[in-house]
Amino acid sequence: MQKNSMRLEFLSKSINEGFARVAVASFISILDPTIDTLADIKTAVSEAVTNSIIHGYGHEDGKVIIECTIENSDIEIKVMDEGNGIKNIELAMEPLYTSRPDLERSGMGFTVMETFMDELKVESEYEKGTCVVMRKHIN
Amino acid sequence: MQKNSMRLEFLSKSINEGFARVAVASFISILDPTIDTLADIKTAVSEAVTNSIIHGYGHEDGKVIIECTIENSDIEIKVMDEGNGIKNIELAMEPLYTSRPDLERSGMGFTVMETFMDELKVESEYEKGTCVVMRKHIN
Amino acid sequence: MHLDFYIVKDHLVIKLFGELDHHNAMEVRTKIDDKIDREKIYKVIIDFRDVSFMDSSGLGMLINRYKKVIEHGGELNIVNTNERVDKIFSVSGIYKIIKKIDSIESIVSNF
Amino acid sequence: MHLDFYIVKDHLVIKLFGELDHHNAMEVRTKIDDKIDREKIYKVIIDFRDVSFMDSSGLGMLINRYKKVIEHGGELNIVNTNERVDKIFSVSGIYKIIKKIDSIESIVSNF
Ligand SMILES: Nc1ncnc2c1ncn2[C@@H]1O[C@H](COP(=O)(O)OP(=O)(O)O)[C@@H](O)[C@H]1O
Ligand SMILES: Nc1ncnc2c1ncn2[C@@H]1O[C@H](COP(=O)(O)OP(=O)(O)O)[C@@H](O)[C@H]1O
Repeated sequence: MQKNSMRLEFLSKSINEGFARVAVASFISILDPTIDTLADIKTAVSEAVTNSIIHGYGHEDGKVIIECTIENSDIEIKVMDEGNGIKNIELAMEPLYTSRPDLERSGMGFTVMETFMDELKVESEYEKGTCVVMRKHIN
Repeated sequence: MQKNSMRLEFLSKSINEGFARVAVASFISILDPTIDTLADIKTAVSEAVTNSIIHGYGHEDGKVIIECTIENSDIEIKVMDEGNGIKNIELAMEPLYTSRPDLERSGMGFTVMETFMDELKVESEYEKGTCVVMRKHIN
Repeated sequence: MHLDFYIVKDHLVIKLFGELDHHNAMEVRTKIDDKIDREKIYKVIIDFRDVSFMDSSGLGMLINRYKKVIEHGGELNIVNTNERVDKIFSVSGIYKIIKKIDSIESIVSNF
Repeated sequence: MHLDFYIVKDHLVIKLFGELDHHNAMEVRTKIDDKIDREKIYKVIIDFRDVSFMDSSGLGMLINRYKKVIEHGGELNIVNTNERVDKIFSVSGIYKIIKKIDSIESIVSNF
């Protein structure tokens, strides 16, 4: 598979979480991943998109951006927002840490992304926004 | 359904035609259209995206852009490219007219879009690009 | 998200249908709490057989229902989790506090 | 796109599986032409039962296969089109030149 890429922007409404998963899954299905790999990636994307919607923007309307690149058998997915940003990334990435227990968050989002993908990188600037980069190799 | 919108950009590779259809279908499925309406829209999107890939860019690599907006029960889909553009839009829209019979095109793309959607508008500037706007009301 | 409720012996069984993400978890939370409060049954079994997708929002929803029933001296069990749901539950360590039972019948026949 | 070929009496039956868009039509075209040239059978039936999607690229592919077999004194029939495929065929007026038959058996029993 030669290089292929797509970019998706959508409003930070929770109803779009399912759409985001399906769009990414459909794009990467070009690589013919196993059902399990596809499900791993859908879950990780769901976590990152949900975070942008809840933590990035909260009650404000904003744009969530997904960039997805395929090269050979490698997938890179970036999920970005221009929302609140994260003050302390290290703390945020700790399992069970959540700033929003009131919303019944479990604090396991980043842990799921880390477990289900090969690589996770989180870049964030407070009050500027967040960019989550995830990579996975398809066998 | 309040207003919702998404924007999708992808490389003008024919392998992305299926992905584009699925992404739009997944986005508008929020409105719970019938299977038939969904299929009509997928077909129209497929026509417009294929045109951007074949006629807009040909052998060059370019970006195809889809913007989709939902408001109440109305769907607007724009399919855009920054490719060759259309010299004579009226001629292009005639049933059975194709500039590429060598590629086994049928010349029925615009006719299908017109038949399957409620509204079709084609804007194009020669050597600048093309924008196809389609609208459909969901019952 | 669609939910089925039914009562088996002194347990409220809740069957979930569809994708349990953040969008749906908010709705599921309200529906379950309403039902528990109305029926005043705090022994709850959640059936995951028809959950086709779940992310960590499902965990949060579950942990908070667990807390709710425990406060009333009840219990929360889960059943029929598929491989995908199991994977998330295992990563989270939730099985340390919430029990997965073999079948709905198994818990009922314990009486 | 997957294709099945088989021969019934003096007809080459071609069954298509999947989505017949521009991307796949290019591949289908090559596969069909290769087969026709190799078998030298110009009476062709295309079976659409398992075509789950088709746009106007399918029309173009079909018209050009029609032209090819006609040049050799052959014929092209189509069979088992679903409602969706029918809709596109009807819009295009293709049924004026290409015949839709009721079943593969029907044409074979005409002999
Ligand atoms: N896109 C984001 N914008 C701002 N803050 C974020 C973002 N993503 C994560 N965070 C912060 O990191 C914390 C941990 O995230 P996560 O592990 O996904 O758990 P949860 O979403 O359950 O809180 C969140 O509670 C939030 O404070
Ligand atoms: N995006 C586009 N860019 C440039 N030319 C286009 C575009 N879309 C359509 N055209 C022109 O309009 C003609 C008719 O289009 P259409 O009805 O879809 O038939 P077909 O794709 O089968 O040729 C094309 O042959 C082409 O010349």
